[in-house]
Amino acid sequence: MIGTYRRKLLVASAVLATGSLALTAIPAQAFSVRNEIGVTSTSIKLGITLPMTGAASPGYNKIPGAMKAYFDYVNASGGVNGRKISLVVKDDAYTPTASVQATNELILKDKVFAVVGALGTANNKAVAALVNPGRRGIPDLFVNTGFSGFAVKKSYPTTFSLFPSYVMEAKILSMYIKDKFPGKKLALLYQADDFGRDALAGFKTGGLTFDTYIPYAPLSQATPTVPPTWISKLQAAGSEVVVLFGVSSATAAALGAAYAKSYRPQWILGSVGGDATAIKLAGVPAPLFTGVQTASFLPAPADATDEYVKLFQTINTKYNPGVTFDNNILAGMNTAFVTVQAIAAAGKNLTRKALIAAIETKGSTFASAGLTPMAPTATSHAGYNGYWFGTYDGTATLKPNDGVYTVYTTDSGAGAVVKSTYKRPAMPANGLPTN
Amino acid sequence: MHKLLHSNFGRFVFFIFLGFIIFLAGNRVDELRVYQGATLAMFVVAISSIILLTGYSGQVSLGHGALLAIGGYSAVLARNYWTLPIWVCFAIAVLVAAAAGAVLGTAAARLSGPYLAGTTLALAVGLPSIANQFSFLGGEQGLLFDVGAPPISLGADFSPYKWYFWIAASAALIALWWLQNIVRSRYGRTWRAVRGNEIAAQLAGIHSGKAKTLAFTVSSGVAGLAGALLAMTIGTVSPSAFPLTLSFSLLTGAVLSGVTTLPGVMIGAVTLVATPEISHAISNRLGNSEAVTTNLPGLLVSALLILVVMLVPNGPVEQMRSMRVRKNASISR
Amino acid sequence: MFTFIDTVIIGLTSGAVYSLMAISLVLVWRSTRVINFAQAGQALLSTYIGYSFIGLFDSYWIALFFAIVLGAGVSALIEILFMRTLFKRNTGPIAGVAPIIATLGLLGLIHGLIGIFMGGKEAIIRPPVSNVGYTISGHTLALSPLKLVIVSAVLFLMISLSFIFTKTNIGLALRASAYSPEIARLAGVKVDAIRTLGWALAGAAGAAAGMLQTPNGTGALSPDSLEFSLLLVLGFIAAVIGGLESLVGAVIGGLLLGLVLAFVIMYVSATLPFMTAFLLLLGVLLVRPQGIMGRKVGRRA
Amino acid sequence: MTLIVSDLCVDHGAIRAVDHVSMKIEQGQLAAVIGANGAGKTTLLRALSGLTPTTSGTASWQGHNLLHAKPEKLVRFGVSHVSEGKSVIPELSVEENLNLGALWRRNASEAKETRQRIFETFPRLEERSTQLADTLSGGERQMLAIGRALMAKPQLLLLDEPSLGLAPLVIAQIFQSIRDLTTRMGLTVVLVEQNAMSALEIADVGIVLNLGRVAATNSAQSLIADPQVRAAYLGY
Repeated sequence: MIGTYRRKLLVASAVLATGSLALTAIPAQAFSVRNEIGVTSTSIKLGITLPMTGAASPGYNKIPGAMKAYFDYVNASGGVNGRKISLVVKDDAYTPTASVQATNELILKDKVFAVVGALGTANNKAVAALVNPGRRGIPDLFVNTGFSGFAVKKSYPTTFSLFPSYVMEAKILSMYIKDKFPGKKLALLYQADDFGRDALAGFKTGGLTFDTYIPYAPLSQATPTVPPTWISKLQAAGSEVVVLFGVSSATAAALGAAYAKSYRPQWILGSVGGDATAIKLAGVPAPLFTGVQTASFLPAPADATDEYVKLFQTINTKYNPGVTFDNNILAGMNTAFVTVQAIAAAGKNLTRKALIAAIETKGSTFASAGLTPMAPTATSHAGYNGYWFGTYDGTATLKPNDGVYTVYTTDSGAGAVVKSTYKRPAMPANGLPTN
Repeated sequence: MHKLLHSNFGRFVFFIFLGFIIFLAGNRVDELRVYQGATLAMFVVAISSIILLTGYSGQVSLGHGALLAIGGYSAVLARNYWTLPIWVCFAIAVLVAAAAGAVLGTAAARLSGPYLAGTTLALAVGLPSIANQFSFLGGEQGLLFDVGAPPISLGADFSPYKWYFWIAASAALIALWWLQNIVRSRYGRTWRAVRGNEIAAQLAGIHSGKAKTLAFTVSSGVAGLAGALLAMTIGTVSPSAFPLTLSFSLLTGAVLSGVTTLPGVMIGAVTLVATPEISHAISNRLGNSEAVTTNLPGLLVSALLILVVMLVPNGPVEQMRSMRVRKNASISR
Repeated sequence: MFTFIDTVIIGLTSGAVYSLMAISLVLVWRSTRVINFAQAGQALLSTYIGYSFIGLFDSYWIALFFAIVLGAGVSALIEILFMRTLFKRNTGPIAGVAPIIATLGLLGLIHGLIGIFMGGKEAIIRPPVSNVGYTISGHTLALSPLKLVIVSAVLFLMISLSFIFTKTNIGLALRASAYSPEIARLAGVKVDAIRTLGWALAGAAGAAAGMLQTPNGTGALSPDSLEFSLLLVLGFIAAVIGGLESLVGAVIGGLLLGLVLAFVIMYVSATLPFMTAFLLLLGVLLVRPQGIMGRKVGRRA
Repeated sequence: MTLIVSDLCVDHGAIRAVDHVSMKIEQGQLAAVIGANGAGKTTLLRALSGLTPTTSGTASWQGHNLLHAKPEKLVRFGVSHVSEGKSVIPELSVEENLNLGALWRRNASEAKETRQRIFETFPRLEERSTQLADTLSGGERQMLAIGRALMAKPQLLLLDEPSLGLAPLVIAQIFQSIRDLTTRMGLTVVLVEQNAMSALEIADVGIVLNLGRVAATNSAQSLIADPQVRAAYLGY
C-alpha cells in the first residue's frame, strides 16, 4: 500500500518538476537575440543590480531612486528621441550568486535593453563570466566599481567603467601624502580582500610605504573586539596620518573607536569609505569629521555653485521627495545623466551595437558632472581617471582644499600622476544631453 | 509498478524514465526556465543531503553551506589548476567534501543536538573567511568556474544554459538514485535505528558513532556535489556565494520537503526557486515599495517554515502517508 | 605595556557583551532545552522598541527599562504561541530538531518584518554615559564609563540570575521543568507557565544585550545590524564554552572568548576573528564536550 | 472520599490499552493492581493522573473529575503520582527533589515539617540530602520518588512499579514502608505492580488486569488464596 503511494509521489514529483519548467510554454529560443530588445518607439527599458538590503546596502540603496528621479526628469521633457526610460531594480544583497540570478532575470524575463550601474567587483565579474552580456552583445554600462580590469575591452567587450580605478586612487593618494605630510608616521588600515589589495598595488606603484599596515577581514568591524584593537595598534605605533581603505561602515567604526580613545590622527579616507551620509547613518556624529580628508571625482555634494549639483538638487527635490541630497544621489544622477547622454549619442535608430559604438567614439567628449575627463576609446572602456582632495568641516560637509578643485589624473598602469588641465564642458541646456 | 521500485533495477529504469521526461521538458521551455531548472536540480541535490543527515540519521546541520563551499572550491580548483574534465571535477568535489565530512562527522558523532547545531552554525560563519587568507582561493572575489562549452555534436544553437541544465539534472538524478538505494540498504536501516533510539540501537549491536559518522560523510559528499553545481550555475565560487542564509534556506527546503522523505525533495526545491517570483508578484500588488520588495522573499520562506513545523512537522508527504496509514488501520479494525 | 593593558580591557569588555547574549541563550536552554536562534532577532526587535521609547521619553534609562520589559513580553509570547504547540506535538523523527528549526524561522520572520517596517530609516542610539575612555598618565584606556556599565550589568545579571536559579523556589521549578517536565508536572509545578517565565527572562537579557551593545558600537541600528547575527554566533560559542547549563559558565565563556579574540587580533592578525572563534569552539568541544562549567550527568532523552 | 473509576477506556492508536475498566477504592485502602506485562496497568495509572488522554469513561476522587485535569492540578486535589522507574530528577540534589514536591504549597514551615517526617521514614535521604539524586542507588531513588510525592501531602497516592529493577531485599524494605505510610497517614494508595505477590501481601484489595480488562477483583487475601490467580500471576 505504502509502496503504491510512494510511486504516486515520485510521479507527482516528476509532474511537478516538468510543470515548473514548463510554466511558460514558449518554444526554445534561438540564442542570438535581436538587438531591439527592450526598446520600442516610445520606451527604453534598463536594469540595475545592487545591494538594496544587507550589510553593504546603506547609502548604495539610494542610488536607484536618484537614477529614476533623473530619468523621470528626462521623460517629463519628452524622453530621449521620443522614448521614455524606465529602470528595473533588482536586489543582490551584494552576493555574486544573487547578482547572476538577478541579471539573468533582467535579461531573460524583464528583457531589458541594457544593464546600467551594476555594483560590486565580485558581482560584476560573476555576471560577466556567466550571463556574459559581452557575448550576448548586451551593454553593461558604467559599472559601480573601481576594479581596473573592467576597462579592458578584450575581457569585457560590452562593459564600461565610470569610476577611476582603485589603483589610480592609490597612486594619486601616494603623491598627495608624500607632498603634504612628509616625515610623518604613516599607517594604512585596509580591508584584506581584492579591494584592499588593489589599493596596496597602487601604493606600491606610487612609491609610498607605510610605517604600519593593519589588514582586517571584511565585515569584521561589526564585532565589538575588532575596531578598538585597530586604534590601540595605531596609538602604539604613534601613527600621525592614517589612510583607510574600507567601506563606510568600517570608517564609522574606526572614527568611533578613535573618539573613544581620544586619538586624533590625520584621517584620509579612500573614496569608497568617504561617504559622509553613510558614515553618519552608521552613527558617527558630525563633529568627529572635522579635518578628515577624502578624495572624490565628482563635485562636492554641498557645492551649490556647481551647475550640475544645483540642477540635480532641484530634480531630487521634485522627483525624489524626502530623500536627502548627498554623495550617493549625486553619483546616481550622474550615472543616469551619462547614460542618457550615451543613448542620445547612439541616435534615433537605437540598437545595442549603436550604443556601444557611440560611447567608444564620442565618450571622451560626453558632458557629465565629473571633474576629470572620461577616457573610453575603441580599445579601452575606462571612465574617469582622476581625483581631487577635500576636507570635512564640523558639519560633515566636504569642501575642496583651499577652496578650489585641484584635480590629479593618472592611469591604472605605470603612468605618472599629473595635475589635470581638464576644463569640464558646460552643462547642456536644462541638463538634457542631446547629440 | 511499485514492486518494480523496490528492486534496484526497477529504480534504475524509473530514474532513466524520469530523466527522459525532464530532458524533453528542457527542450520545450525558454532560457530563463531552463536556468531555473538547473538551479532547481542543484537545490534537489543539496536538500537531499540534508534530508539524509537530519531525516535518516537524526543529526542537525545548520552549516551545510560550508560543505557546499568545500565542494564548490574543490571542483573549481581542480578545473582551473589541472583543467580536468568536468565530470572528474564533480567527482573530486564529492570526494573532498566527503573527506571533510568524515572529519567533521567524527567530531559531530560526539555532539548531541544543540552542540552539533551550534558547531555547524559556527562553521558556516567561519569557513568561508578562509578564502580571504589564501590568495589561491581568490579572496572575496572568488574564482571563475567555466565548465566549458556544450559539445559541438549537440548543435550550434544549444545554449550554455541548457548545457548546465543537462549537467545539473543528470547529477541530481544520479545522486537521487544512489541515495534511494543507500537508504534502503543495511546502512539506511542502521541510520534509522540510531535516529529512532540511540541506546536501543547500541544494544542491538549497532556502533552508533560509526553509523553517524558515515551518515555525515555521505551527506557531505552529496552536499559537495551540490556545491559544484552551484558554482557552475553562478559561474564563480566566492565566500559570499555560501552565506549563512544559504544554509538556512537549504534547511527550510528540507523541512518543507519533509525531512524524512527523499521523494518529497522536489517540494522544497520548487518552493525555494519559486518564492522570489511569488513574492515579486505580491509586492507588485502592494505597490512595489522597496522595503517590501526586498524583504518579502525572506519573510515568506520564514513564515512557510514556521507553518510547516507547526502544522505538518514531518512534512507534507509524511503527513499524507501517515493519514493514509491511520485510515487503513481504522478500516482494518 | 599599554597595548597589553588595552588588549586585556578590550577583551574583557567585548567579552561582556558576548556573555550577555550567552546568558539569554543559557536561560532558554535551561528552561526548555532549546537553543533559541531567534534570540538575535528578538534582541534586535527589543532594541528597536527601546529606540522608539528614547524618542518618547528622551531618556536612555527609561527606554532601557521598557526594552527589557517588552523584550521579556515578546519572548514570553513567542513561547506561548509557538514553542508550546511544538512541545505538545512532540512526535515523529523531527521532534528533536523542530524547535531549533522553528527558532530559525522566527529569526527570519522578525528580521523580515523589521526590514519592511524599519528598513532604510535612520536610527541611532547615543551612549547614555560617556564612551570616552579614562585617562591615566596621558594615556586614554579602552575602559570607558559605558564599558563599566556594561560589565557591571553582566555581573549583576549573572549574580542575580544565579541566585534566582539556585536559591529560590522559582529557580527550582525552572530547573525541574527543564530537566524533566513530566516529573515537575507530577510534583505540581505549572510547567507551561514556568517555561514561559524562562523565555521571558531570556528575552529580558537579550534586550539588555541589544540596548547596551548598540551604543557601545557605532550606535547605528538597522535591520541588518550585523552585530546581532554576529552576537548570536559569538554568544552561542561563549555559551557552549561555558557548558550551556551554567550562567557563571556563560559569563566565563564570554570573557574567555573576548580575551582570546582580542589577543589574536592584536598580536597575530586582524583577519582571523571568525576562524579563531570557531577553532576555540572546536577545541573546547573536543577536549571538554560538556563545557568548562558543565558536568557530566546521565541524561534521559 | 473514594476513588471511583467506571467504564474507562484508553486507546493507543489502534490498540485499546484499557478496556472498560471499573473499580472502586475506599479511603485508607491500599489497592494492588496486578497483571502481566502489557495488561494496561501503567496506562490505567497514567490516565488517572492526566498524563494519558482517555477515550471514554469517568474517574473521580472526592468528587473531582480526574480525567480532564492537568497533572499539576491533580496534585492540588491531593493526588500524587510516582511514575515508573524511580521518578527523580538526577540533576537536582536530594533536598531539591523533595522540595519540588511542596513548591505549590504556600506554607513553608509546614513543608519543612513534612520533610522532617519523610526523613524519619527514610533516614538514608537525610544522610544524602545535599548529594545529587544521580549519585543515589536504585532503592534510594525510589525512596526519594515516594518522598517527593509525599511532600505534597497527598490523600491519594498512585505508585507505578516501585519494585522495578530493585534487589529483593530492597523491595521488601520499600513495600514495608509503603504499608506503614498508608496506615500511619491514612493514605489511599493504588499500587501498580508486576511483582504481584509482594504487592498483594501488603495490599488490602487486589485488582487483576488482563489485556486491558478487569479479570478479577477481591480482597488481597482472597486473591492470594485463589488458585487461578496463583497459577496465572503468582507463579505457584
